Amino acid sequence: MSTGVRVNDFVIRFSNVNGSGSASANSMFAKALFRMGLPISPKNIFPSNIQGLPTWYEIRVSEKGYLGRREGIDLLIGVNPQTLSEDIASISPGGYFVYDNSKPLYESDIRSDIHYIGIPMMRLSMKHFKKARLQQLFKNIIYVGALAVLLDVDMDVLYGIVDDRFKKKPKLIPSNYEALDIGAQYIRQNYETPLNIRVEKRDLTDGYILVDGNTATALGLLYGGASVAAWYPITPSTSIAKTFESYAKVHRHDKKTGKSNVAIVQAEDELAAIGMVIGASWNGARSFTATSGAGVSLMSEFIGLAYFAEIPVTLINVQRGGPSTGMPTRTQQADLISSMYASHGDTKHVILLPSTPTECFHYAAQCLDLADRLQTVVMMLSDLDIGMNDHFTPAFEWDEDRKYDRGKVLSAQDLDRIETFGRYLDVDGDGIPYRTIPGTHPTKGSYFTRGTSHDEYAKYTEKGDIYVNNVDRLLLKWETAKTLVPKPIFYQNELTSDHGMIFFGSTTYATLEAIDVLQEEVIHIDSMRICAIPFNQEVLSFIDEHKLIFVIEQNRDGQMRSILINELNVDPQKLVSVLNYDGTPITATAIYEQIAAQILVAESIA
Amino acid sequence: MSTGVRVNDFVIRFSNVNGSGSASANSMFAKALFRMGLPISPKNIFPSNIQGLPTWYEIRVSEKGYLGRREGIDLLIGVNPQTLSEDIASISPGGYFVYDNSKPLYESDIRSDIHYIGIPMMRLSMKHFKKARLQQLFKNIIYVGALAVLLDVDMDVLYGIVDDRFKKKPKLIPSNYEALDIGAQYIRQNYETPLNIRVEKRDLTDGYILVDGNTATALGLLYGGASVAAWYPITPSTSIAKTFESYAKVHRHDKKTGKSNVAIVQAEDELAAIGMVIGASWNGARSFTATSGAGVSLMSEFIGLAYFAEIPVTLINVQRGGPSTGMPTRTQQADLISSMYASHGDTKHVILLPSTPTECFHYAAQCLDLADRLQTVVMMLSDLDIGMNDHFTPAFEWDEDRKYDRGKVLSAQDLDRIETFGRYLDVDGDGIPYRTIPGTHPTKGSYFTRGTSHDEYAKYTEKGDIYVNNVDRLLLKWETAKTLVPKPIFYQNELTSDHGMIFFGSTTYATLEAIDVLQEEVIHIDSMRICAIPFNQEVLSFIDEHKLIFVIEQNRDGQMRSILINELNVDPQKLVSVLNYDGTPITATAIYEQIAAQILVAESIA
Amino acid sequence: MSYLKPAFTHPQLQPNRVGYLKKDYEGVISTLCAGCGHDSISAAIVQACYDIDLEPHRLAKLSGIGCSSKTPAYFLSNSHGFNSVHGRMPSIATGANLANKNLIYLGVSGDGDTASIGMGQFVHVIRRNLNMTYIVMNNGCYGLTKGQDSATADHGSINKTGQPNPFQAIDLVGMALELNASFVARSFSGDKSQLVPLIKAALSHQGFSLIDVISPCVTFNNNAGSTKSYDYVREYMQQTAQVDFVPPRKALSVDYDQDQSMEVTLFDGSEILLTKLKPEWDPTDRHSAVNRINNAKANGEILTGLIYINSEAPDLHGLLHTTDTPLNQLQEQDLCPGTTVLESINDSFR
Amino acid sequence: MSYLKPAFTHPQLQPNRVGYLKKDYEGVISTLCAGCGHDSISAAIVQACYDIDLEPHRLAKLSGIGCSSKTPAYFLSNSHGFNSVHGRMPSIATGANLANKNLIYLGVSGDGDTASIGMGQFVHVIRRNLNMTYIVMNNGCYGLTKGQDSATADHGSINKTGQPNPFQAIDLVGMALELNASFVARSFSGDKSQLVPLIKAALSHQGFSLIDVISPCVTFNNNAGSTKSYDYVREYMQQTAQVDFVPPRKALSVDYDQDQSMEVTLFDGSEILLTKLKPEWDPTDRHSAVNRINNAKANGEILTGLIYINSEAPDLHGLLHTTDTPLNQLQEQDLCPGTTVLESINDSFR
Ligand SMILES: Cc1ncc(C[n+]2csc(CCOP(=O)(O)OP(=O)(O)O)c2C)c(N)n1
Ligand SMILES: Cc1ncc(C[n+]2csc(CCOP(=O)(O)OP(=O)(O)O)c2C)c(N)n1
Ligand code: SF4
Ligand code: SF4
Ligand SMILES: [Mg+2]
Ligand SMILES: [Mg+2]
Repeated sequence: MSTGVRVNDFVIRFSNVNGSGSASANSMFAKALFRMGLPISPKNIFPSNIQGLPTWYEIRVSEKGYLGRREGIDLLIGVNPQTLSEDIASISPGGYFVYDNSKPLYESDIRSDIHYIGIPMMRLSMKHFKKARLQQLFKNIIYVGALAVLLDVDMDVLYGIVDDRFKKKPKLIPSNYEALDIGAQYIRQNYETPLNIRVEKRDLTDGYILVDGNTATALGLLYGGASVAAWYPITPSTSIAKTFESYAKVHRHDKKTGKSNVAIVQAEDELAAIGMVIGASWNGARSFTATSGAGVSLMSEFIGLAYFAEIPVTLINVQRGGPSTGMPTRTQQADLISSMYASHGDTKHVILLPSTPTECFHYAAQCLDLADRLQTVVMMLSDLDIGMNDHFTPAFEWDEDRKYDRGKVLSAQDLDRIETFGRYLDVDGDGIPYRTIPGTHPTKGSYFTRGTSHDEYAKYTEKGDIYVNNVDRLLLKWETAKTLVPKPIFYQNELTSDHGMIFFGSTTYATLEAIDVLQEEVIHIDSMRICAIPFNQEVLSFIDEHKLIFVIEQNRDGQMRSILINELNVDPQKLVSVLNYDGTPITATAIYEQIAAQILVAESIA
Repeated sequence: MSTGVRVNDFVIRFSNVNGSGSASANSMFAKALFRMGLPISPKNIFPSNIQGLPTWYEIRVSEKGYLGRREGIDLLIGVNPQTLSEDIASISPGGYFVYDNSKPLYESDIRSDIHYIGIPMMRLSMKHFKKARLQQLFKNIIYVGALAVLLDVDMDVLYGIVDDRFKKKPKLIPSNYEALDIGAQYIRQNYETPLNIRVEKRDLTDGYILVDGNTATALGLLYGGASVAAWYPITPSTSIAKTFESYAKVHRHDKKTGKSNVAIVQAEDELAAIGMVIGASWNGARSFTATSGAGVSLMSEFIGLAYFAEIPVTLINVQRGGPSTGMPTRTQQADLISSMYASHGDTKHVILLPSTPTECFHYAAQCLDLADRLQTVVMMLSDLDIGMNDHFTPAFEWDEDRKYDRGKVLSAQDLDRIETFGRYLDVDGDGIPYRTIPGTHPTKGSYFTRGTSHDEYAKYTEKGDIYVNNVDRLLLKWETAKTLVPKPIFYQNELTSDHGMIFFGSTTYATLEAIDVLQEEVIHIDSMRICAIPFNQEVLSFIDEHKLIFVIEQNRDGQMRSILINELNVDPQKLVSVLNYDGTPITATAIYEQIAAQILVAESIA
Repeated sequence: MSYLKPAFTHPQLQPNRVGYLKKDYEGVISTLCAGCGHDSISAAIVQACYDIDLEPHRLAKLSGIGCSSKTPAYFLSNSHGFNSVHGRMPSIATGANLANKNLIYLGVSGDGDTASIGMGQFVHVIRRNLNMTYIVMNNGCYGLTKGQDSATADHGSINKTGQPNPFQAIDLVGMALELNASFVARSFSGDKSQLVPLIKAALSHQGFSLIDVISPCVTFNNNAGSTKSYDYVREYMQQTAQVDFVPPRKALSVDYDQDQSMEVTLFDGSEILLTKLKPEWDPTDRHSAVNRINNAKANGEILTGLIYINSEAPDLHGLLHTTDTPLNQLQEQDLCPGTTVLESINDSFR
Repeated sequence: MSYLKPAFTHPQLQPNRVGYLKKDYEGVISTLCAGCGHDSISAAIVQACYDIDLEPHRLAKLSGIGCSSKTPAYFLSNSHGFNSVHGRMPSIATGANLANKNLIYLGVSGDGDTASIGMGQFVHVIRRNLNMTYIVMNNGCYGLTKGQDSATADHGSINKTGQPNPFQAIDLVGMALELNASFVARSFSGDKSQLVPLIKAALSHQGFSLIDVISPCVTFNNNAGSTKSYDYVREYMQQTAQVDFVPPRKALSVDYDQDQSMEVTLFDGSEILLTKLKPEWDPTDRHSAVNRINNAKANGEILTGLIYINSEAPDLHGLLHTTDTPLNQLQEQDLCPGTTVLESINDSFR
């Protein structure tokens, strides 16, 4: 039954009940692996519920740095009686089931092809700790200690994490140590360790951090200079505003006056949230809102106003499973079309597509710059997987010399200098007009902002030709945007294949792994990651240079494929969808299999 | 300067001030032309304003039945001093300017290439009528009488219209006669008549009526059996609800009880309006809302709910100029993408595209059937041009034997018969499940409707495979929809050209005229009018059988072209946009010129 | 606690007059946090519906989004339910009610769902006097999104994060009174003896009934310093009057102390009996109700019970003069004006 | 009419203390119907801004959609204006105000814009006590979409189509009082002598000021039977108190009959002087204001004037403790925490 020793390459899963405090224990274990110098990829699978329902936490350890989700569980810690049977059934043959043997297992839950490691977690906890609440909490720490020994994690690393975590409440340190030791000790006394799956220290985390995308986004917005935030709670975006707030409490606190250099408003709904952003941006403050699909739907009318009246808007959409309320705690990339073309009439919006928390940080800051520069709606489309899971990701960097790009804003001096100010005059030929901020100048530069058709001087008009000039200028601005948004990323030095692969956002890790597998087992495929819409020239060239291109995305309708076809006039026959839309992150295997099948079919025909 | 006699083929334009009562006089003149047996096409060009701003009314008379807008004004009645100069400038060489010469013209307004016909309208009116209000109103009738003589319209026809109009207030008839006569008399005494442009009686109106699309839509909804209407005022859709209400007052009035067989609610906004429709449909009443683009944007979230929870919704979108508040009194077809893909997540919606009031009538009724049959959102996209202008259109017909299709609704007896009821079970393999109406059965058939992911029995689930089955079924339903929506209309018996033309909705008249001109002057082009999305097989075949296809539409971004490419996987190179988006209806000339240019270029290359 | 002492010992195991057991009014097992106030309200709904002999299929239950809005799954499984989108239950209820005036409509919402995103629809459903019962499970926070303050959180109230709320609270009862709602009550999830009869009365009231029920969120807003915690509400709650509800057929069998009580007769002949524990105002007089509620606010009391009732105001169907047959039961012959009429309509356009 | 008799004869041709002529406060020519109440309100705004020596560029004017919402184009051309979308002006104003606390915000809306589609935002902008003046040009109908009844149309009021309105009216003043707005007034477009000082006071009030101005729609709702016609309002209007507004620097120069008048001092030292024509209640006491307005409603009176004021309540910036510098003027060094901080943030994720 043994499958040989597997070092630094396995998936372990924790099966818990939500609201029971397991999240903190599990993430402690993940951090320990990280501090062992290993690339890891934790994923939280949780219900749309507060307390009492099953929740899972999965950690993939991959020395090779494969950070996508992988099917197949090598070790499962099962402490949720509700899901015991299905948990046991989910373990890969040869894998391990670690469980609380305070109660015996049913006969039917005994599989001959996996190992059972029973630990009387609750009994041990009750023996050592008095209060019921603590017994519950420390049970979790006990299994962390046990796991450490089973997988050969350095106990000192765990102690170190405890030290860091309770820096401000040092009294809690000894009991946490104790709980860890109880678990460790029990294993040492009762089992042979380490298991065949195990970790060894490496040095692969230099320059990396372990952080979730929403935290990164919040920090990006903070560094990018947002001073007005308006939002309405909605999973999975809520933590952006909340994290922004908590960092702002420290870093936007005016020490002299004790006052705040930021205004954060929990709006009454998403319509109000984006309205506030539009008002603040119009009035010259950097401003953002963060929401998910339902929020964007509600914001549609206002998005059209911002597009047409040319007001900077930074909108973060952390996508979840749709349509409607859908699967609020699952991940998808299914808001591309509805976000990009949001609002009635001829509209299209700039979209940035981060694939890691590090990119969330940079793109969030860049959204604020681009919105100011382009005077339009700039959306960042992240998703639940990026946003709410911790990721192994490059540390954040900020160029000391970087300056905010506030775009074409006229100062009082500018106004004194120029002869005529036309709010919607295309002075520079790039489709982007100049704007003024209310209050700038006593007599010059005031204008009337409106969602109705207007001339170059912001005056209302119903004249067809003036309208056409104006909306054609917006298309020119769209062209300008192509030169400003992040360029695609390529994963080869030169293009050598007839086949290409296009992907974006959270499918990246799985795709990169699939590329390796395909290369080994089938064929080399060139690949390109799209980072923004509108597509720049590089995207078109890549498509032009391949005969068949796989477009990997996490939605039913192949939305990115549609947008590529529309925006670039690509022949649809050339673009083949590789999809996953069941709410879980796509795996390398799924990508590999879909592509391999297509290629083999194509070859068999040819 | 004379250009020869032109019978039944000219454009006349009235230049008025809005709120001055001219609308009624002008439409009286239009009706007279109609009663002369002539195809006509009146268009109202009005500001987003209630009183005091310039407004124009244009009538094209075309014995050939060309009913699109045509550039070039042959006769202009100018009674708005604000726009006198621009009005005079707008007349085609050889044309006529009919004006109130109570005040002299400026020297600069004298053109040598047009005829001036001065009539002291106000003076005549003041001479004959006492009250200031009446003087104002009858001034308009006076110019109608004058025009009649100038163009050789039968005065008896006009008297007949007066008779009909004041059937319930016969006292007003003589003074209207008088006003007509004053104008007629003045012309007879002072000018040589008829002019070179003139009308002659014909017999071309049999089976036709003169009606606007919104009235037709309201009647379609009435005939289609809508019993709950919820709406919020917005130009250009408001008159649908208002007209529905006024017909319902008569035709949904229970004579016995004096009570009403319909409930019409002016909602507090568009979100509430569609919510009410969803609630009513869920509860088994036929229901609709009518709005314009901004309303659809606001309805986005709810549209996704109806899509995912599979609730019939009939939504009429009378499109106007976008984006945002845009040009509220101008016409466009620019809500295709935003309507079809409305709401976050993977969604798409059925769209019907009427091109005449007659089709508005039929499609509106059919929307109610389709919504019930498909249990989804069915939108009819009309536009300001169709909706608010009178059109020369086939009379309404209703098949006595036609039965409402209420779709798959289970009765109490049905429920007693079947073993298990699963709200989202695909029993028939067409993707359409069965539903029950609340209150149907004491113990069977109740279920829980939700916008969250659900299994076949409407229970909440977060299971990926169940979710996938469910949304895949929605795609199957989309396939079924293709067999139910109206098929395209073809304008030739067999396809003979390499070139095709695709169009829809209000561009139809102009396109048909352009086809004739192209045929005469350049080339024969096959043509197809699309009547619905999703596209049925016939649409695909037409595209397959042509090398180059022109897609005519009234928006900037070629939205129908995009949808065709996306939905049918057509090579974008094959579809060439012919666009007009300045807010006015497209002209045959514009279509002809764009297409001719393309073909000549293509030929010069070939 | 009910004044109507049952003659038998285990009423819940007995079918009620329409033949249903109490368990026929239950729903699926709740997934809310143990101790959540909302579960007690669900139980009160079950009890009330059983008590008034409501046939489950004659009720439609509707909600928005939130922990509170999940509860319709946890009661009355034999009724049709509709868990719609956030804050928009009132419009769904309006449409449903217009389609069939003969069902009973029970809407459930949260304070986030109602007082924030749903404020517009809340105001307008009151204005239309829609015949429905609207229960707000009011915990002063957004439970499902993890405890943010809602617009009903009191000024200075402290939630689990320890931050005092800087904003003033919206008082839904005050709003409903200002908007002339026809039935306005406040209650507490922990006071079943008051809540059950209030729900019974509300379901029988012909018109819009608001019951704003304080319903503590044990996970995010039940700490010291919160004004929506169990402890706080128990301490500051004032019962206005002991409420009881008497269905039509039982009206004669009850014996009250006439001096101490007041009756309000409802549309269907049932009665609400108010035993005046604090008989300082007349709940059928809006001015006096407004005054009383303002005084309570000024004194920091949480006034509960039936605060205002007007059983005369016409509901939306009355305002629209709709026919007696539910609109969803009208047939083609009632709806389609036919071809002859169409010909004359055509003629009017010639 | 102002109590402050000017010393010169043609004040409008004179520059005010900040050097502007009255015409500097005007806008483009109105395209509203001749006689529309809204034009009179625009004129009152022009007058008020001129009188209080406001520099035009220090005011931002905002609106939704409607005839009323068009008016910001018809006054103060030298101010930045924002004609947004239907019913959402309050959120735009909130964002704008957050970005720059030093400007003065004047929002203009209609009764459709506010009481229907905009109700949610109206409620919440009041709850936040945003420092702005919010003028509702209230004609009881939807002017721009041709005269449908709005939610402020009185029950039974008859519009141009001759149909009596079956619904009850939403009273925006009542709502604002219930929501504890810090400045609540009602006025009439035809009463400039009352309206101008109210606007001046509202603009100087630090916090949210509502002025609900009845403003007849001559085209659709000025007929007999309408309760928002010029005739009806003139007949039933009750002036509460003669209002006058005294800017800080003038406070000493005025002489009032102390028994008959009452002063409220505003944040900037200016004062509102109320000469009590009907001194039955204390406009600084909310309860008494609520009572007075309820009585007026009961008597069919249209109560106008300053109804309630609380000049102590902190505005949104106060509630959020924002810094004194307008946020839109903070510089990169104030906003960006820099690389050193970032390193320690990175460390916290290791
Ligand atoms: C349009 C939209 N925005 C946000 C959300 C996220 N959301 C779900 S429940 C909820 C608040 C619920 O609060 P409340 O109504 O008070 O219910 P509780 O959970 O406290 O019972 C929010 C904001 C959503 N579902 N839809
Ligand atoms: C989302 C949306 N719905 C509807 C409209 C159409 N609309 C324009 S103005 C208006 C009502 C205006 O009424 P009110 O605010 O009272 O202003 P008034 O014209 O009476 O001054 C409506 C419904 C719109 N512009 N936007
Ligand atoms: S989070 Fe609060 S409101 Fe939600 S179920 Fe738990 S206790 Fe109830
Ligand atoms: S329609 Fe009414 S509100 Fe609009 S401008 Fe005319 S009078 Fe004023
Ligand atoms: Mg709540
Ligand atoms: Mg109005």
